[in-house]
Formats: sequence, structure tokens, C-alpha cells
Amino acid sequence: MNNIGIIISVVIIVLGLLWLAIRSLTGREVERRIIFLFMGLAVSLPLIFNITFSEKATPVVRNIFNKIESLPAGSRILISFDYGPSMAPEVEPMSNAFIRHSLAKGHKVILMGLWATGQSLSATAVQDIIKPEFPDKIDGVDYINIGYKAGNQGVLNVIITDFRKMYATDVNGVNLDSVAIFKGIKSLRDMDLMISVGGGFPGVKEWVLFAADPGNIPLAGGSAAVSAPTYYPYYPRQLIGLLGGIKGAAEYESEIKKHYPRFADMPTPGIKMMGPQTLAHLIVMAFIVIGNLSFFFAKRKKIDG
Amino acid sequence: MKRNIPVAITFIVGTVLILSVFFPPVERMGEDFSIFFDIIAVFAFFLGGGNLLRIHSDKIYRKQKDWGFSVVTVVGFCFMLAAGLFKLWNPGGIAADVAAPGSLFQLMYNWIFNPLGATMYALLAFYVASASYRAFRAKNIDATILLVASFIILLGRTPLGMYATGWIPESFSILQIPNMAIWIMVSPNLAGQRAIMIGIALGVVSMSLRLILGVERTYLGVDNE
Amino acid sequence: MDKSRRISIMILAGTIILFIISWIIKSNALQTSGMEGSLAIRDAFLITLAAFLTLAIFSFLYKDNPYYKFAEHLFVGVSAAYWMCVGFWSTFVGNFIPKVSTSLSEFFKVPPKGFEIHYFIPLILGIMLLMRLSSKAGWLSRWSLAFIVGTTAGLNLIRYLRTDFITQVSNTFVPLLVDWKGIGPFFSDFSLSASGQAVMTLANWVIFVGVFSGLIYFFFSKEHKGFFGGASRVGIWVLMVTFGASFGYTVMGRVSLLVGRLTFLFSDWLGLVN
Amino acid sequence: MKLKLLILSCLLFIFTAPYASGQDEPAAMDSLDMETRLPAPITQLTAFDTDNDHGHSIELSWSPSVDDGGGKNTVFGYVIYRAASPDGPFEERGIQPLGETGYSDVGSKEKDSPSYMPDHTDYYYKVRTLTADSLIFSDSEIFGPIQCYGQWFNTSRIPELVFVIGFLMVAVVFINKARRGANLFVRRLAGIEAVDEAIGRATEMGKPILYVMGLGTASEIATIASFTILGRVAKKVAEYQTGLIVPCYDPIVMTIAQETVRSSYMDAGRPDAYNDDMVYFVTQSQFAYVAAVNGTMLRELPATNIYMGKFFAESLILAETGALAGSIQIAGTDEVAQIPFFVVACDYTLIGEELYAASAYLGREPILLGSLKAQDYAKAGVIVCALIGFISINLGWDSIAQLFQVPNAFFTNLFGGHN
Repeated sequence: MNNIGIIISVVIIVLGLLWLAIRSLTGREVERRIIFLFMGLAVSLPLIFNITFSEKATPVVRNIFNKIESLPAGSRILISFDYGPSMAPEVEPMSNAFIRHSLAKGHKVILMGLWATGQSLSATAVQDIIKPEFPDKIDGVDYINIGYKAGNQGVLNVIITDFRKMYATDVNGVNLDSVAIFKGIKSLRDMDLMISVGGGFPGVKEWVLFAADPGNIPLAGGSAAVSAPTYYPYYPRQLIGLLGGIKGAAEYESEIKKHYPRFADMPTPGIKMMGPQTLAHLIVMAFIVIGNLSFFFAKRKKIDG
Repeated sequence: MKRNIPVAITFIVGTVLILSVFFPPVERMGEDFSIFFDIIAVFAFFLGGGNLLRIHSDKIYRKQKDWGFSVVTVVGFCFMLAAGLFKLWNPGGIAADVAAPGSLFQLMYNWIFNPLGATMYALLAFYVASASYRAFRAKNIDATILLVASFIILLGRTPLGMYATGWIPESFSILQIPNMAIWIMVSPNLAGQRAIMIGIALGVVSMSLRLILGVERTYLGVDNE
Repeated sequence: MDKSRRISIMILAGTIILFIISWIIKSNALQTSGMEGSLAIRDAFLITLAAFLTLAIFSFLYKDNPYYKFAEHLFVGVSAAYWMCVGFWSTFVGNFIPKVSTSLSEFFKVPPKGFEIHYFIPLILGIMLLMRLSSKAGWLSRWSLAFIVGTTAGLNLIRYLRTDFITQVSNTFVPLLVDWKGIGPFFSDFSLSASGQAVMTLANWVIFVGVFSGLIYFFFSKEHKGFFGGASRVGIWVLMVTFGASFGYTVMGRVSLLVGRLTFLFSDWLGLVN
Repeated sequence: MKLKLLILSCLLFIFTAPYASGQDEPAAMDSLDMETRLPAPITQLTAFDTDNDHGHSIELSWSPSVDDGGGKNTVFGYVIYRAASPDGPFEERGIQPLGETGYSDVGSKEKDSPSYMPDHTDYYYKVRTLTADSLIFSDSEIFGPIQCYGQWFNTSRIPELVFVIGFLMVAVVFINKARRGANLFVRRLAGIEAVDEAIGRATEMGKPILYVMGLGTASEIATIASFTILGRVAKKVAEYQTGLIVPCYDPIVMTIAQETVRSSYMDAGRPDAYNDDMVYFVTQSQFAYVAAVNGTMLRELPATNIYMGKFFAESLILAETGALAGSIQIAGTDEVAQIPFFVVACDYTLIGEELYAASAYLGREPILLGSLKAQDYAKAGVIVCALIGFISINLGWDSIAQLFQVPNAFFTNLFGGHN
């Protein structure tokens, strides 16, 4: 089904564009409805046939992947959920991908949040990702969700010296002193990698300014496309990498899929959402090219004639 | 008289609001006036709704072209108005929120208003494509710059950009198209936006002063009625 | 003429039949998924209605047609009433009534907030605005218009000055040399990152020159000749980059909207994909 | 030393006992352990009325506990308490994380609000130093009485005042100059010059002109600028006897637009040709309005579409449909995010500030031109300021740049905005 769909779509779109390109070489304009039709096809075919494109990770994204890969198994990775439901479609694929990758590599994962809304979203991640996909991982040993504490960057100010001043227990009320994963952890400085996922305030910027920079702790980020450009000045010194928007998520997902056969069938909302997007962008670009072709050939015709 | 009083009102209201920013005791006037504005706008709704009904009933009465569709507008308007003003089917009665779940008002919003609005909005995807075909042509330098900037950004948002330029070493990563797209967003794009915003702010200041001083008064109409 | 009329009636009949078929199939589907009978019939009707309205709007892309006209006119009527109702309940009943009348507050079941005499100002101005409907006292409506325009001018002047003007100007103060570490490192790293000084420095230069020349483009009282002409030329180019970039950047958001609508059609209505 | 500390903490405990709740009992029994863990209280608590406000607010500041970030390093945060008398009862006003040395206690100015904070009333404050254990804390000495009150003038906004007065003065100077007959130059605005041409074309074709005011309410300067241009267009239309269609999004805008068009027709000497139905209300919903205007474009096939005012996501839908109908299109908006779409899809576009300048350009009255000249001087001022700030920041004098700092959310609204 999937393959047939891809073949059909590719044939339709490629032949159509070819026909249009040839037409425009004679300087003829394309009718608007044909453009509309192509746009409709470009978005609906990937939706119906579930067409996806393999992404090639940009260095900003690959750096995070390589960092998690290169850490020895059992390293401590902290993932902060700094977003709410409205931003979730864009950044939730990122936090899920980070959790999957870290656990598959055998790292210990600590989930927290600087946004009040982040707590329920991290709980969802435990419920929907960790428990069903990693049944052998034990809460309190391999992963823990310590939840949200009020105070924005003030929280970071505290936990960079001592976790237990802010967090006495995890979300289930279990004392942090009694869980295995927190043995030997005093502060953020004991983390091997911190990842902030979110795009507002507090978010990646606050993690850089109040945790990564003063504590000299490796930090990675994931953010909505809107705010991603503003974080580049921190890369790569204070921020080892950054996933920007759904495209960043898709790149990370394809990187995981490439290296981990066990994730071949995992849901990849990032890649999936990029399917129609990519095709639509290609169509728009194709029409820009075709438009210019017909423009130049029409002009030449006029000059010749 | 008919013209001078309105000009005086604009002058007094505008000056008082500007001064209120500098004098904390009257600072809240700005908030009050905004609420007043909203309340006046509710009265204006009667004007608007009345105008809508008048135009369409006129069409129906005169059996103008497409008068049948005007019936649709009038019926839709009255139906929704009744649902909202009388809070029909509203589980909470008069005290509840007008759009409480289960009310007729909310149903009509969810299943008529919302899909229609979202679909109109979605038409943009098509128009973006047709506009880029029609208008992105390298006619002159300006148009070419526009075209190139937009093309780089588009390319940077697809895997194609990375496949084409991923081989460029990290120390020259600015030449990789996704990075170039980001650079354009944070540098020249920012500069252009900023120039426009500064200009607009000055324009607003100057226009506001003209209004307050009563120089710009087209909105008042003429006086020879 | 007669023939085309017959065809359009046939299309209309076909549409109605399709609508009913979709309604029946959808209610069956909803019932089998465990929904209560009458509720399933209602929801099936609403989903079908929303889907047909969606398609009616999309049909405009082909050409203007009666189905689009129907959707458009329905939309206009419903939406005009929607905002009237929201304005009435939230502003009039929510903000105005509690300040002027306890008995009316009780009637509308909103907590009264204490009488404030100056809330009669908008009441009077609002009534004056309605005077427009009378030909004799129509000039009174200008008093309310004058009040509205005065408020606009007074509020916007300071607001734009504070947020847009002063902030944007101060944001333009950027260092022209970012973390200078010598010529060697400067010319060896052209990466988009904190270590790529050349790129960062270039970005700041472009911001400064861009704002500068962009502002010169907006000079109205000086002829754009000589240095001025050159600078405003550069200004236009910077603006063109801005426009092109913004255009390209929004494509993704616009496509997401279309994805949302098509997902509604394919999965919520037709159940083709999940 | 240890003894001293013990006595101090005992004293503190006695002092805090009245405020402590019943839950403190077990802690009291365990007092030996507690004494050693008690954090040092904060010192030098002071409070003063918040400057430059309308009252109802008090600023607090203190020196942090010696155990905050040093000493026993047990401090978790601070809780601010306020009372109407030194004997209490104290109510909690806010919490600050460790490291903080100040708090602004902002109350409501509304009498019926639960957090109402009347002016000219005595208040007493204390700050409690918290540890991770909710039972172990120490209170500061009580500060008071202190009153809050409003100031008459907000000194922090003097820069704005200076700017407004300066701008006004420059404008007055140029207005006077223009009145005395000085010829003030205004550069060509292609978009506005195209209007006349477009009206002529519409007359030739016998088709109407569609004037769209956008989604702005009358509280937008862009909409008001649009009225001026509408006035000019309507006058020309009346002279040429062409049709005019003005669908409106806002009822108040509709009212003002009717006044404007009517007066233009009178100016043109054709009051009989004016009809209130030219300017009509559609609906106050963004996309329903667009749907209706789209329909009008394809049904009436106007020769020219003019879009002036505030536009959001609909800009491209309108402009593309208009192009489909074959109309000449002239646009102008100050909505930065939408200018690109108009630039791409329309024949002429007034970019941002040009929309406001258009009215001065059309009027050519000295007073309008004078204000335009003042605008240009302000821009020159911006460039000079930017240069100064720029040089100073590159020489390392940050204090000059600080003069211009205003708290901002610039990046958040840069790419976002209404769409």
C-alpha cells in the first residue's frame, strides 16, 4: 500500500511538473487551478499514503545525537519539559525522541519541568513512552520524574547547588534519598547532559544563563521554530546542539531510526508531519522555477519576435 | 459649532490620555477609556447588525441578483443571535457562559463557524503557491533579491537543503543552506523589520499629534448639512 | 440556459443525496463505535455539515459557485451574530451593567461592582452614536467618533513610542567585533555558531547597516539622490530580503493549516486514515 | 560562639512562637536538633513606597541570611509577611527564591478586590527565612510602620515626555516655515500616484473601485490613516462618476467611513450621487469578512482594489483573489508581518510608515508637511543616537546604551504576532 502510494504520487507529481516545465519553455503561463491542484495533491497524498522523507541531520542536531551516543551507558541525562499543550505538537516529538534514545542507550533519565504544564506532559511521556516501550526499565532506578517546581530560573539557581533543597521527593512522593538513581547526585553538576525542551520563558535561554554557563554543564535544547533562531548565539559553546521546530524533531527521529533497528516501527510524528510540508515546499519551489522559466522564455520570444 | 466641538473633544481626550502616562494618579484613565471604547463598540454592533439586515432584506425585497443567498444570511444571523442572546439549550441557564458546552451557540460555533473559518484560513496554502508562481520573477534587482531570499529559506526548510550542502565542512557551516536560512532570519530580516518598526512608530506619533491638534479630520465629515 | 439550469438542479439533488448518505453512514459508524443513538445521529449530522461546508469553501479555488455563495452567506450571518452576542455578554453585561445598576445585575446574574457615575459617559456616547440613524440629530454621532479617535491617538502615541521606538533603537546597539581573538581564528571559522566570529560580526554589521539604510529609505522630505539615493537603494534591498525571508518562513505555517483541514476531511469525516 | 548562637536561636524561637501554627509543636520538642539547623534570619529589612506609581505598592529590601549560599547553606527561600499592626496577624504576601534581596508588594487598587491595599495606612513587614524542612525557619525583625501613596509625576517616563515635546517643537517650527511659504519637498509615493491613474482606468472600463479598510477597529492609527486616503479616493470617484464599494469589518469604522465618503461627495459637488449602501457592514469575523469580500471581487469584478489599513493573515487571500479578477491592486499596511504578501501580490504597496505619510502627501497642507519633516528629523535623530550608542558599546561604555534600555519582549513578538 505504502509503496504503491509513493509510486503513484511521485509519478503524478513528477510527470505533471515535467509537463508544466516543457510548456513554460515555450513561454506559456500555467493556469492558476493547476497550481492549486498540485498544492492539494502535495498535501493530501502524503496524508493518505503516509509518505515520509528521510531527513539528513544538520550538524546542530547531529551533535546532540552524537553526545548521547558517546556518553558511557549509565550516564545521567536530565530532560526538562518547558512547554505547555499549545506548543506540544511541535516539541513533544523532541522530548519523546530524547527519552527513547537515552533509555535505549542505557542512560539514566531524570525528567523535570520549569513550566507548570510540563508536569502532566512529562507524566504522559512516562505513561505512553517509557512504560510500554521499555518495560524492563524501573522507576527510580533507570528513570525518575521529579516534576515541576515553581520559581522559573530561581529553581535552576537552587538545583545547581543542591537538588534536595528544591526537590524532596519525586512526583509520586517518593523521597529522593531512597531512590537508586539519585544516589550520588547532589546537584545539576552531577548531570552528564541536560536537555531543555520548550520555546518560551523559562526555556533554553534560562537553562543556558542559569545552569549550563555557571555550572559548565553540557546542555542541549529543543525549541519551537519561532524562537529557535534566537538561540544560535549560544551554539556550540553553551549549547551543544539545538532542534528547531518540527524539522529538527524529524531530523533527530531519522537519526535514531538509522542507528537503532529496534525503533524501526516507532511512531515518528516529526517525520510524519514533515511529509506534506516537504512536498509542499518542493512544489512551491518548483513553481518559482517554472514561473521564471516561462518568464525568461517569453521575454526572449518577445525580443526575437 | 458642529465641527468645533468634536475637534475639541478629540484634543481634550487625546491630551488627557497622553498626560495620564506621566501622572500616576490618573494613570488608570487609559484603562477606563479602553473599557468605554468597548462599551461604545457594543452600541455600534446595533448599527452594524442593523446595516447588515437592512442591506440583505433590501436585496430580498427587491429580488435583486442572488437574493436567495441573502435569505441564508438573514436566517443564519437571526438563528445565531437568538441562540446567543437567549442562551438557548444552555445547560447553565442565564448565569452560564454564553458559549458553555452543550449550548446551541457553542454547537453552531464548533460545527459551522469554526470549520468555515479554518477552511478559509487554509486557502492560504494554495494562494502562497500561486503567488510565488506569479510574482517571484527575476524582473529586476529588487525582485531577484526577494526571490533568492525566499528560495533559500524554502530550501532550508526541506531535507533537500541538507542533502545538497551537507558536505560543506563545519568550519564553513554558514554556507550550508539550512544555516544560511537561519542567518538570513536573524540578520538582514531583523534589520529590515526593525527599520520598518521604527518608521511605523514615528509615523504613529506624528499621525496621533496631527489628530489631537485637529489637523487631520477627514473622519469628521463636513458641516453643511 | 434551460439545459444548464437542469444540470445545476441535478448537481444540487446529487449533493443532497450525498449529504444524506454520508449522514446515515456516519451515524452507523458512530453507533458501532459505541455512541448513544440520538447523539450519534446528531453528531453525524454535524460532522457531515462541517465537511460539506469545508468542501464548499474549497470549491472557490475552482471558481465562484452557488455552493461557495451559500457557505459564504451563512458564514457572514452566523459570524456577525456571534460577535454581537459575545460583545453583549462579555462587555455590556460583564463590564457595564455591574457598574451602573444593581437590579439589572441581578437580572443577568452578574455580581454588582458598585455604582460608578462615570460609566454613564460611554452610555451617552453610545446613544449619540445611534443618533446616526436619525437624519436630524445625526451630527451628534460625531461627538462619539471624536471621543474614539482622541482615545486612539492618545493611547497609541505613547504605546508605540515606548515599545516600538525606544526598544528597537536600543536593540540596534550591537558590537561590531564579536569576541575578537585575532585574525587567524577570525578567518578560519565561518560556521553559524558562537565560535564563528566572522559570521557573528557580519550579522551585526548587516543589522546596523540594514537599519540605517532602511531608515533612509523612509525619509520623505529629502530627494533620494547622491549618497541618499545610494543608501535608500541599499535600504530597499534589505527590505526585499526581509520580505522574501518572511514569505518563505510562513509557508510552513500555512501548509499546517491545510494539513489540519484535510485531516478533518480524511480522518474525522471519511475515516480513511487514523 | 556556639552558646551565642544557641541563645540567639532560642530568642528567635520565642519570638516566632506566636506566629507559628500548631504544627510546630513536634519541632519544639526536638528543639536541640532544630537549633543547629535554624538558618540565620535576614537583616536590615527596610521598606519604602514604590516610586513613580499610583500607590498601592511597597518595595522591600534586605540583606540575605548568612546561610544563603554560604554558612550552613540551608536557606531555601524567603516568605514575605505583612500585617496592619506589629502584633499581627501577619498574612503571607509572596515568596522569593534564595539569593533574592527584595520584593515588591503590589496590592490591588480596587476596593472590592480581596488584595486591596489602601494608601496612607500603616503596614508592618517581616521576612521569614525558609529551609527545605517546612518546620525550620527564622523570622526577621518587624519593619514598620510604612505607608504607600501615589506620586504626582512619574519621573521614569521623562524620556518619553522629552521626546514628545521635542517632536512637537520641531513640527511647529516646520509648520510655521511651510506657512510662511517655504517649499517643503516630499518624495514621490508611487502607491499614491497610482491611485489617480487607477481611478481613471476604472472610469474607462465602467467598473467600480473596491476599497478595503482592513480588520482594524477605529482604535488603530492605520485605520484612521486609511480614512484620509478613502476621502481622497471617494472625491476622485465622485468627480469621475465611478462606482465605489467599501465593505467594512467594524461598525464604528463603517460609521466613520460613511461620514468620510459622504463629505467627499459633497466636496466634489455631487451629494446626490452618494448612497449610504456604498459603505456597508459585513461582519466582525476575520475569515467571514474575507469570504464575503472574495465573493464581491469575483462578482463585481472591480477595476481597482485598494487595501489600506490593518491586515492580518487574510492579506494574501484578498490580494490573490483580486489578481485573479484582473484588478489593479494598491495596498498599504503597517502590519509588518503582512507587508511581504502585499509586496508580492499587489501592483503597488505602501510600506509601513508610507501609509501615514500618504495623508500628508495627499493634503499638501503646510501643517501636514511640517509634521512629515519632523518625522524625518526624528529619524535622523535615531540614526545619530544609534551611531552614538554603537560607538559607545564598541568602546565599552555600556552606560550610554543603558540609557535606552526598556524591558522588552522583542524576540517573542518578532516572528509571532497576529496571523
